[in-house]
Amino acid sequence: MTNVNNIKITPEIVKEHGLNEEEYARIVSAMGREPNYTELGIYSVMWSEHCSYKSSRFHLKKLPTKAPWVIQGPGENAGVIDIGDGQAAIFKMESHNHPSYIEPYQGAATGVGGILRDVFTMGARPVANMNALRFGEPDHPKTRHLVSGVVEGIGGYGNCVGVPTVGGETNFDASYNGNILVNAMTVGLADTDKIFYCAAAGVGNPVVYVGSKTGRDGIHGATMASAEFTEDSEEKRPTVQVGDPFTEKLLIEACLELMATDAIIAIQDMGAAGLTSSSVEMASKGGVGFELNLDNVPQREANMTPYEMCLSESQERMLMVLKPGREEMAKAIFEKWELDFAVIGEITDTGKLTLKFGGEVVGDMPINSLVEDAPEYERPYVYTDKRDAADVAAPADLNKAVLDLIGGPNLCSRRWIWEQYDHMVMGDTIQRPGGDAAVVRVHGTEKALAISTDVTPRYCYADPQQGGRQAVAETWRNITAVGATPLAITNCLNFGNPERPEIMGQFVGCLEGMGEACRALDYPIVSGNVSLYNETNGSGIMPTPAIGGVGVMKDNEKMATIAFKNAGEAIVLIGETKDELGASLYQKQILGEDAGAPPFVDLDIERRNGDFVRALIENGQVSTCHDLSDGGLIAALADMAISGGMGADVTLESDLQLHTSLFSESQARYLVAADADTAETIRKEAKDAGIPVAVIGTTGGDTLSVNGDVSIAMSELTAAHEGWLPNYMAKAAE
Amino acid sequence: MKSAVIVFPGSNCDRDMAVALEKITGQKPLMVWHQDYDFDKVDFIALPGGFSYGDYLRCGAMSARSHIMKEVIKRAEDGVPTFGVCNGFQILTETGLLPGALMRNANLHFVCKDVKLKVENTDSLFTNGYDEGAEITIPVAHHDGNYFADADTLDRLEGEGQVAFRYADDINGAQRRIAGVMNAKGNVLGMMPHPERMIEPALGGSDGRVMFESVMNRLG
Amino acid sequence: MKARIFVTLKNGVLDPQGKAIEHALGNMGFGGVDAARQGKYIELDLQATDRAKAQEEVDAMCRKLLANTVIENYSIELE
Amino acid sequence: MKARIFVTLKNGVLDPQGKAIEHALGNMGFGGVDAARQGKYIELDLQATDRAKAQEEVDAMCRKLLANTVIENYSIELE
Ligand SMILES: Nc1ncnc2c1ncn2[C@@H]1O[C@H](COP(=O)(O)OP(=O)(O)O)[C@@H](O)[C@H]1O
Ligand SMILES: [Mg+2]
Repeated sequence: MTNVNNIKITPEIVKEHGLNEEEYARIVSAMGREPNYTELGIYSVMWSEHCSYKSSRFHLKKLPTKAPWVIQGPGENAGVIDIGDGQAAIFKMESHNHPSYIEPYQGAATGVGGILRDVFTMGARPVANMNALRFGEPDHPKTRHLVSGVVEGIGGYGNCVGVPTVGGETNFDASYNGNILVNAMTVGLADTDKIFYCAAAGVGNPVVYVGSKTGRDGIHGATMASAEFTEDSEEKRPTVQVGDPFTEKLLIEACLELMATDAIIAIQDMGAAGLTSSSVEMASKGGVGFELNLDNVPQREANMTPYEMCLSESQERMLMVLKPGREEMAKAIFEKWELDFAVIGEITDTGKLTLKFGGEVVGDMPINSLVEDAPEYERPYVYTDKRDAADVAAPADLNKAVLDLIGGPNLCSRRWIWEQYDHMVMGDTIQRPGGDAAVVRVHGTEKALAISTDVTPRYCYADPQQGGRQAVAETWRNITAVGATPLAITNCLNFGNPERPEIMGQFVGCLEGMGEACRALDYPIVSGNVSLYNETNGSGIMPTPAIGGVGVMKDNEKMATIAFKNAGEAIVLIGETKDELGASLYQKQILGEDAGAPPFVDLDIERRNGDFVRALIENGQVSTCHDLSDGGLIAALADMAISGGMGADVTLESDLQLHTSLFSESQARYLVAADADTAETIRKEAKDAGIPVAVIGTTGGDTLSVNGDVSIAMSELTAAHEGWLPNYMAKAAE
Repeated sequence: MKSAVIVFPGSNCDRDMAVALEKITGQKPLMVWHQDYDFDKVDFIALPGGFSYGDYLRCGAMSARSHIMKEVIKRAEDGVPTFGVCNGFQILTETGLLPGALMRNANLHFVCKDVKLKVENTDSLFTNGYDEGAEITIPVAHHDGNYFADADTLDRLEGEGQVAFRYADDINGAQRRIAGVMNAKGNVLGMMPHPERMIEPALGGSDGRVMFESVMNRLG
Repeated sequence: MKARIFVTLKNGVLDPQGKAIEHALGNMGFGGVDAARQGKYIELDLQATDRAKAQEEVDAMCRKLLANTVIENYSIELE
Repeated sequence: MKARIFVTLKNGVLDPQGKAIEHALGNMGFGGVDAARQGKYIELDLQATDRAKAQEEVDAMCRKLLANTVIENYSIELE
């Protein structure tokens, strides 16, 4: 085996590591000498966009992250909020876009594995998974294969680990043809006095490696493809990792068992850039140094170099700092779960990451230079031009337009997807997929968590600021619609190339909007992830800042669902419908246009209407509720009718044209159903509170009809809604 | 009724089973880690669902060869009521305590949803609480629930009343839509649907509860 | 010594994976495939040096773990 | 003609199934197994009679459907 550290660092090698000249000069000055090959590799991953957030950090700092119930905001593996009674919800969302495009099954599976580790690292038992997916247009030759692989991968991992996948969102749009988005979110529960952080402490304390062995998986960079440092150069090393959910399950149980003792000082999962970024992060947070003996790293393959061990992204591994003398006890736990356990180093007071291998020092870098000296760019940006309001035509055939929307790719039932996910394991899922938010009981209590992921990329593209607001507001509304109080969000910011000013403008605009909504709704950001460079051949995806919201319900028996429950109930529309068809789904899908300003998000009205609706549910006045979003009023009515297995007879009185009333995507609106007396009370209460309200119809029958102009048999509507996805997926693979 | 839940590496419905047993029997079950095969005497042994050993190689294959299963087989042969759900059912067929095998679902997809079941035998240890001809709703969540046995075995199972539950609709390709079978003695039941997930209205219904209550009735 | 083990479904046992392959190949325009069957292929690196003994040992592994003889056949090749 | 296709994980790709088999064999008292790997074994009944053509055709099937060449290798035997 060649000693990789003898390789001379040339400008080409620097470039292959994704570092520019100026960045390389910074490294040399930080170290006071030229880095060797291993050190260069470590700098390159630590300073990558993914680890250093160099293009986004400046703007992320402006987001609101605090509230009295926030225990831990961004900066740790996941965010932590107080949900009362000494309990905390811990959650985060992360992207696995590029790997999922290359190998949809394993890419999506390892995405789920990674986000689970972020959450149980902090001491939480994961209780729910969500997934936000964007695929190319249905007719694109790759789409079907990607949908099928991604869904199978998410299910394959989550089902095996035994954490229910309770919801998500799925969109199809041409802008994702060459770059799909797979964002996964995990929510976990812990006791507030049993939360674990990653800051290392205590000079001399052991650094311990647990989990799977290290292989040459996912090693960064084109450098590896040349494979000149090892014997087995006959095949190009795959950069795709294979997930092992069985090991993950064991790792969860073993970590939680050890966490119940007092042995752990700090713990961190090995995510992107594996051993390197986990040790650097732990050392940096704790203001200490790490000395690692790489000979002790459990290895899956022969002759691994220090470079490979440091950069491997093998899955299902964790790094811990233990209290001295607890090694044997900890080892016994990991052995019981048949997992590797190795003491691979100790904490030093040098402030350096020192790597030893075969008795020699093969790397020696100042920790703070790896973190604090990382470049931060304030990239130039231009805001997206504002659009004027659009005049949006009526459809040729109203009934057909409704059927096409409800039975089309973006509003059809996602049952084909979520029936492949075990959404009930753990026995606490009381609102399964298909509603506004998933609801999972806090085990053994009356409380429940409500979770929703949302973003409307059409709006973010048309007006990033409104789109950013709307994404946050929609999760808030979905959580409200089941009767829970929204508390905080995580996010996954998927954008194109930040070096293009118009993309950076989308990013900045969306973040401004998100920040405004978080502040207005008391709904801070506690964790998140940024995924940039989502583009192929120079064409970027639509800006897609996916938001994952979490709320709490005190009494889970009061929960509302979208299904109409009894015939003869009054249907009440809360909130004002305006002429807002710009950038609507109707405009895009039925008319094939994308023009005009998207709906305006008035955050005060959002809050007022939402608080009103939540109170109705909490008071027990209402148990049927649905918010209005894509597709407008008619889409919400259809969802409620299909879900309840009964029709509705609706009469709209308005100055707006009928198609506007039906398809407008005005914000801050909800539909509720209740018996006639209750509905009348609700109407009065809303009026008194200055909230636009109207009793618009009655549940029941086997037809969905509006003003006699829309009239569709429930059987036909249901078949269209349930049929699209399975029919699409059943079609021949190209 | 004192019960035990056997836990293998990768079991993931063990807690669900324990919660259901405690809610229904009023007694906390013994959680038995697969290496602790010398466990106390119990009235009821449950093999939970999940993915023991990741379902690698074949579902239930590795658990079936574990030391603790030797003990479970011995007790089952001595007449202790023994119940396997999903992965537990797969383990029971892999050990030979129940006939047949569970293959990949015919459409190759994992399926998680409520299904309608016909209770085929309402006299048994496990099903005496159901009304004759009852149709019940219980969720499934599996990738390998496609029950297979040769025609003679199937005839025998049906003839001897060993088919406990049958799917109302074909959901996974199972021969004769069989969802759950018992051994000849009637003290071992394996089924793919998860009764422990249907024990209270908040979860969508209580049809699963009756299965556990049936055993309690018999054991007195 | 290396053992190559092939585990296939018995005749008469419906093979959903094989069927799916048949189907997909047809849809992709590959004609002329009358039937497809999917099984498992397992490779073992053995310390054994005695062929006969190895054969016996691997046969036992197959019977006891690697194949489910209710539905599967197996065959062994030693190299 | 019959084609026998072996799909195995590429060198260096994690093989959780193989690892589990190794482990289980050890637990069952089968010593002397240094490593186990699990792959897929696919049999196709072909109408083709021309070997060279069949080889080419099956190769295309492997690349396009039967193997995932990002992580898997395949080999083909015609009988
Ligand atoms: N990829 C997915 N995985 C699981 N559930 C999904 C997925 N996509 C959509 N769903 C579920 O389908 C339902 C409808 O989704 P969506 O139209 O996005 O709801 P909303 O408009 O209320 O946000 C939700 O309950 C959602 O959780
Ligand atoms: Mg909603």
